[in-house]
Amino acid sequence: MSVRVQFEDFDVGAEIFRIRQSDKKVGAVASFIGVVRDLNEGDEVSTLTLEHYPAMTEKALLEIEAEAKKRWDIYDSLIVHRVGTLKPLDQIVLVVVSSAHRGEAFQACEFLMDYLKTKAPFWKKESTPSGDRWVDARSTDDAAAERWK
Amino acid sequence: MSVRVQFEDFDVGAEIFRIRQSDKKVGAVASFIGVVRDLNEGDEVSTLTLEHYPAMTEKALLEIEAEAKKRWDIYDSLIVHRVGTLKPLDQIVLVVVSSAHRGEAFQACEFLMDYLKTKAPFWKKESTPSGDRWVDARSTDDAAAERWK
Amino acid sequence: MKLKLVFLAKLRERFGASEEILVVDSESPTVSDIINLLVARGGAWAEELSVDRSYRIAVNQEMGGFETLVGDGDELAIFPPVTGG
Amino acid sequence: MKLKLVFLAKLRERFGASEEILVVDSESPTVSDIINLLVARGGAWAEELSVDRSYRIAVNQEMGGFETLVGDGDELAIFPPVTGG
Repeated sequence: MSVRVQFEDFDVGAEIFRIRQSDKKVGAVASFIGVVRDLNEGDEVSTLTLEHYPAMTEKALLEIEAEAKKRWDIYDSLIVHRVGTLKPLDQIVLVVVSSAHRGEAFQACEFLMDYLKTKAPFWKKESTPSGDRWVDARSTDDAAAERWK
Repeated sequence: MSVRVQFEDFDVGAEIFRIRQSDKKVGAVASFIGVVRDLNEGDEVSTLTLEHYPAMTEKALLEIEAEAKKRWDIYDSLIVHRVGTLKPLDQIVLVVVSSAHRGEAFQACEFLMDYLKTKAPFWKKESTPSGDRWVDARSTDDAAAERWK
Repeated sequence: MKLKLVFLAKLRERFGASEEILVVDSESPTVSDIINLLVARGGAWAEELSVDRSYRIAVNQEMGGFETLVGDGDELAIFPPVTGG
Repeated sequence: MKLKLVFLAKLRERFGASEEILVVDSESPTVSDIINLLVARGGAWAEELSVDRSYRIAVNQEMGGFETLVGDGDELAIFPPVTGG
């Protein structure tokens, strides 16, 4: 179980390799990468800036991981989240989960993303041709997180 | 949409990179890796040998991908499956799916794995201290595939 | 007419062959007719292809059932439930 | 008693500050009491922290509600609904 918040990009292959090789009981590794899209709500996005609440972020992410570990029989998990200014096609977030079987790995991975989207203190601001704007929280994200209650 | 069947190992980072970079509309990339476990049904596994039905394999995998594309709004997908003799911790299969949003990517990725597990012509034989044995199909895999009907 | 039979995985081992060319008298047999011809050989054939065994059929690389018709030059594959992934 | 207030994202911009030290008379105020003090400043404060706005509270880096008690030296963060990931 580990989390990282960083400005730098991350190496998906290396991160997944570490989780996969960590235990000979691992039979399944599910992962997710969030990517900056060039279009949001119909407007072209040139850059996306991620701000967070440094004192709270790692704590919040570790709590989300602990909750996943309690709910599913998973071996390891990793959350890497970037902050700072990104552009379309850049990686924003990586979540990796290992388990013996795929069902648990898939569920825990999706749970981690749904909870991260509603409970981890990150905020996005995007630059568009009509100016900068803070991204609004999406009700679909709340609904996705509600499923796990 | 592409599939590969190969003896060689695959580079997860490079494969995911290609899918992620293929389209500026991509906001979500879900992936899954199946790994050889050192233990199955309580017995130590020293090697796992994968056989397939070459004339049918790619066709079956492409059909599964086409079905996923029909059901979800996904941009691209990739299935890489290894054959030959593998050992614990080796990678067996990789499935990658890109989409605008994570829900579709997760669902399509899990669907691809569930269908692959019950419809693609691969068979596993494992070497254990008490001899070689063909792996039996699991009823949990049938149940997982049934969910998508 | 002639059929190409393909046996895979455990069935390949049990039958001691990965392929065979089968010459059939009937003009348009079903998969079921072909299975019956094989079962009549006895031994591993009768055992592995008995009605209480679960095995799968593909005709020309498409999953098929007992009622699927086969024709001259077709490829009929018989194999255990799949276990890849 | 003294509280450290932290403002993030849009609220940081609207209030023109990322942090402030707030001195409060009350001994054990609730989050609600502190919010009322801020709303009383008017302007962006009254606007952004009005009851019909959705914002979130964390006390000492744990999500809290209006009834959460705050004490001397606590860190009270106020921010919009999160949008990471």
